[in-house]
Amino acid sequence: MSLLYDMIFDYTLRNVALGTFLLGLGSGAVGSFMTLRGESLLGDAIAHATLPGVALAYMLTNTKDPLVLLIGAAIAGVLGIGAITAITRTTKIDNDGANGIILSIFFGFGLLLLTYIQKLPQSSQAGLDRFIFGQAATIIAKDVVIIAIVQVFVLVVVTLFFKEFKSSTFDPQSTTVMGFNQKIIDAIFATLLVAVIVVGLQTVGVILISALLITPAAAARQWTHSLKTMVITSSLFSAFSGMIGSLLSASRNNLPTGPMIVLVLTAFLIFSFLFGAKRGIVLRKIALIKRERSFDHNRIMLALDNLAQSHDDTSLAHSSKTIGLMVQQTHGMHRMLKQLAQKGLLIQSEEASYALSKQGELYVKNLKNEGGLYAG
Amino acid sequence: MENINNNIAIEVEDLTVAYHHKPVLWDIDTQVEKGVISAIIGPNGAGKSTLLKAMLSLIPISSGTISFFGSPLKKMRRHVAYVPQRSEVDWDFPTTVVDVVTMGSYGALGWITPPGKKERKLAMEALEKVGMEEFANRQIRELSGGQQQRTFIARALVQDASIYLMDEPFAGVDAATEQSIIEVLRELRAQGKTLVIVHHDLLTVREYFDHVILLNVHTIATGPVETTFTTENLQKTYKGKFNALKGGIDELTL
Amino acid sequence: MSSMQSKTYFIVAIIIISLVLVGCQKQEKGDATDDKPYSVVTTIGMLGDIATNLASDYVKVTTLMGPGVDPHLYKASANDVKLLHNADLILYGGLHLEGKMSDVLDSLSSTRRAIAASEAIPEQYLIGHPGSYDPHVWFDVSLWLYAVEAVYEGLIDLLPEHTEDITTNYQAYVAQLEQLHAYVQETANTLNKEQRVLITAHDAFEYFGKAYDFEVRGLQGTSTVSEAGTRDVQQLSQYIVDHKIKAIFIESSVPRKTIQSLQEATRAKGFDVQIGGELFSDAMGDAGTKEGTYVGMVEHNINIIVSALAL
Amino acid sequence: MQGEIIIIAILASLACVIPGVFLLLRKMALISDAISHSILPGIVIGYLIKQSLNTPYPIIGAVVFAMIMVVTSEALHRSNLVKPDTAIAVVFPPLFSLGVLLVTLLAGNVHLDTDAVLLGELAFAPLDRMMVAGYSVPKSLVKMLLIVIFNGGIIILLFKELKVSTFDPILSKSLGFSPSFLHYLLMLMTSITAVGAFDSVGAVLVLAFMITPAATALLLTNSLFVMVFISFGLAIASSILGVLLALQLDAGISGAISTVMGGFFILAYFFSPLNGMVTKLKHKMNIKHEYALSIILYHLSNHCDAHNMETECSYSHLKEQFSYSERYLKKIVHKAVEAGLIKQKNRVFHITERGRNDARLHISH
Repeated sequence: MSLLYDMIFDYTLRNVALGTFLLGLGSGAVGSFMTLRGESLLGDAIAHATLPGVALAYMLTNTKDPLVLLIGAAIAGVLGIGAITAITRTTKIDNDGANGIILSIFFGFGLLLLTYIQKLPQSSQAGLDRFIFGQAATIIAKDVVIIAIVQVFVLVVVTLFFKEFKSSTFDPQSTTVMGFNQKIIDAIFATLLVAVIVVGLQTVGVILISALLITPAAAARQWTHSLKTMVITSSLFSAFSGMIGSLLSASRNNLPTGPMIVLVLTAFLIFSFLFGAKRGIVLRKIALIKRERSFDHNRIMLALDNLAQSHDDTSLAHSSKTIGLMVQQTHGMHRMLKQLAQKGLLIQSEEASYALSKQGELYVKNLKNEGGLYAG
Repeated sequence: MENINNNIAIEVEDLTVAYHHKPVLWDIDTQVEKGVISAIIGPNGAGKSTLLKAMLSLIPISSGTISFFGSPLKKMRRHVAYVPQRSEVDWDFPTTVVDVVTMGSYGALGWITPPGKKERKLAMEALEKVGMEEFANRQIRELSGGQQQRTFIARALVQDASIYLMDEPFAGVDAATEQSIIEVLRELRAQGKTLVIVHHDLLTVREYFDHVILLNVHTIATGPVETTFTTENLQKTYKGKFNALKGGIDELTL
Repeated sequence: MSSMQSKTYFIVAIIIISLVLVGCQKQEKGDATDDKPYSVVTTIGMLGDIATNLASDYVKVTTLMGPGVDPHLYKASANDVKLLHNADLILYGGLHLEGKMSDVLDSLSSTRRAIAASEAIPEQYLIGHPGSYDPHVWFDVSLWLYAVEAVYEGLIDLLPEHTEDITTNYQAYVAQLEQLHAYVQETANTLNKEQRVLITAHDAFEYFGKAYDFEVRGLQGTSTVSEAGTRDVQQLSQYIVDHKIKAIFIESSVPRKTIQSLQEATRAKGFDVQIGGELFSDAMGDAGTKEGTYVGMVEHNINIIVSALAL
Repeated sequence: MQGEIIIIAILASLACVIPGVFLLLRKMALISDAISHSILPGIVIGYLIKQSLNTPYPIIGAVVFAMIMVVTSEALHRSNLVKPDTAIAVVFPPLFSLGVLLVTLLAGNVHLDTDAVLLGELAFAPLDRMMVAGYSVPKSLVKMLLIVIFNGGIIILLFKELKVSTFDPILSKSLGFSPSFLHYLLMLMTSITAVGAFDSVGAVLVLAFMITPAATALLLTNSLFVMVFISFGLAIASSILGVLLALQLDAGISGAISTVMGGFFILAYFFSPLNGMVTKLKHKMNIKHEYALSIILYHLSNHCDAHNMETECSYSHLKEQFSYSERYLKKIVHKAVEAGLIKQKNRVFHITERGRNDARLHISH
């Protein structure tokens, strides 16, 4: 209870919880499109790709002013996304490969610059490569304002261009034919991405921003088949994970905020994988069992029909053993036959002997019309 | 001049497309009149899909011009609809059938404006035409191949175009779906629309189409089915491979 | 035909790039012509400072990690291995100060003269667990004297013919450091007990606190991957308010934001804490300035700390 | 000494390229980056066993967590719950976070991180030596050689199987080799290679070696077999040139090698004979020329014998007929004359026998 009180009245917790909540809103939305576009690792790639931008910004200005470094980082990030898009659009290399190439080339080049800077007799270079990376626990009021502005911008753009993003993600060619310039859509989306990633890097660091983008989207996908619902759910997962993680981190000492948020996000994800209403593992398992059972049931019904026809007598009962031989299965035969009898499709004449009921004959007739075994 | 243009729905002149070192299409010339169903026929690798994509500026062309009713595609986008091959999209995308069909209205809506009740109604009507209304709220992954294809055609119907370009709409669909699709296509023709369809099955050409474009990198022949779809032309199109096909064709008494 | 041509272009382009890469020869440094016969290579500047003070007349001292470089995250250059290979004496901190590089240097020490200076300090004075002691020993000047002694012995071993001179230099340097130690203590003593709280972003000042009786608090651990928790910021800011601590300090290698968040949290609680200034933690200041020497760096730190924390 | 660095770099590059080619084709190229993040908890737990950095436990922990990472993401990918890139993207953040949490809770005052324990530096590799059969050789060299032999052995034995299972998992299954076994084997190979090479050459270089040569090769060939060899060649060339570059600039070796690899990629991107940007452009021009030539030949062959050839085959008529610019037409005509396809007499063009044949060829295509 005191945590909730703190969330409103304590400066630190209020800013951290609000900041990560807002950051989650926008990144969850953008992340949904990223996963569908096959760009799940773009956040990580761009975060690495900012290094040469930071190094060059320092070399040119000789200051470690976060704003200057951030501008350098953003420019490198935009170039990185541009290069990735160019590679995927004009070569056989797909998104994943392009991400990897840009990550390794940019980061490697950044390292080359860093080793050069290291040789400079300037103590101001200290910690340069870490300077643009923030951590969630140190979000201050000013950050919250910046995050809020960027996230509102992101959400407004996603809402305005929802139709374009959706169509171009699903079927870029038809979208082009309908008169939407793919390059413009890509550019708008890249702007959103860079905005979210750069603000995220500066306030919460690489790993958390990667997780805020992708993990909630992967979780939300398990619950819905509607893109709109997915974007909203993902956005909310992300935002509330930020808030819950911040609260957990405020519950005792030495619980770093960023990692706590990532763990909450992952808990959401695991829960969704297991119980997701549309694709969850448990649900799939149940559906599979149902399907298998009805498949087995149908085979039994058809086998009995077959036997009846070969004997020209529908009322003749057959032992479960004979039926088992027909369908080449003995496992669980008794149980299934009982189930069918309970449904009224079979008549049990004596112990372990069954025949089709009238209702059963009708069922078989329907089954055959529907196209056999796989129906139902 | 104007009059002639109005009767020619699609005109392709000197179209050449190259990929790697090989020209995939070389010096293609063809015209498709308004109100016909035309088939693009040719062996694998003849450049059939490429021709459709080149007509739609989806791939860069090396030379040539394409016009729709005498105007370039840029001015005619609203009047041209495209049905891609089924394999070209991610069917795991989180969306429903009616949603996909509604996407057909996006071009008319233009940037930013979201689809509303009117567009949804159009989508439902299109679904009815292809006999898919009961699947409207299904996730697209749960559809059979034929149902997916009908969904795509419904989307094209929503676009209410004058010219429809379809890439293998009959590939991997069952006989019933094929019948219902061809009925929809004939209805479109009756409304004066022009359809160009990449087609594989030589046996159905005479039954389904008015006009053919026989293609094998070059245009081998193009014109009305009766005069163009001849054994001689097919032999030219399919070269050695044709003999294997011939048996089937003879049955149809060419 | 065009395919052949393109292939030729491709190969030619590769050759040109290769030539450019190999050809962009940088001017060979004047090092080779140096007339001093022995070369001493040190990792961190503080060790370079010792070697220079003791034997700069006889050895050429090269420091790998310049000002502002965190020894822990140092990224080696291609020629470092040549320098190390050709060095007559290698001085390094040890205690895993140089990360993986310490391991390499440890394995070198069996075959050549390589001294882990900090490891000369008797274990009972070290903070932490065996195998993972805190390596930031130079903040306690009296402990640093063990390192100085280790370097001295190494130099004598290398240059027995100059024992006398080096010993004279050694004694002078020791005297200077003892004076420094006294100065730090004296300056610290101008603060009363309650004022002696040193709050920084990360815990690099344990030895300083232990030696000069400061309570040391950091927002996050020494490790570069450790991260602050919300609760840690809340509690530390409450601590500042409760103890009315005047100032908190930034380190040159840690983003300012960490300390800023602490300052803002404290201000929100109605107490105005100042940012006292920038301390040197892992490396010394620019060469040629006062802070570019060990003595200058230590003096800078204590002066900043005391002036900010005093009334 | 430099020689040894180059040899180690080459061995590391070969070791990484082998899984790299298949990872790229399976859309899991970034897995090595994810591994470099994911091993942190293993290192921390390894440290905590003895509270010491001087034991082998942290490295063992790293290997274990590398495997956890690859197995989990492979399993998620197989389950069809998410796409392969998403599978990687959701597995490494919690693992890394777990590591950070453990450090912060239990080892906050130790300089403990991946850099300190595992990420090696190629520049120092020759300094850490061991005795093998009486020779003193760098430990990294031996280690990378063993990994190359291991990976090389697998790829020689299972090239066909890996190829089929990468491109067509269903066919692979029907041919009787389980794609799932092969993919887990590939993942095992990846994690051993990654952790082994992290220790010798550092994470950046492992990432670069695993992706860039393979991706560059993909621009240069369509055959998997050739792709593997081009990747080897590129990896070797960038290792040598990168080390030389680093020595010249006295800069970091990893950064230099990655930068050289980047250079190769850019070259291939623009100049690949297969599909490079410049090649494409040139090719487009060629086609345009060829096309122009063929229609001129066609025209001449149709009109050359006619009575009105004075007008039909004149320069000015061609210009009018085909609306080409004067310069362009001159260029084409010049080429045709040089190739002996046409002749010019009194400003009238005549087609030669060869030109006629050529024109026929073009038309009958």
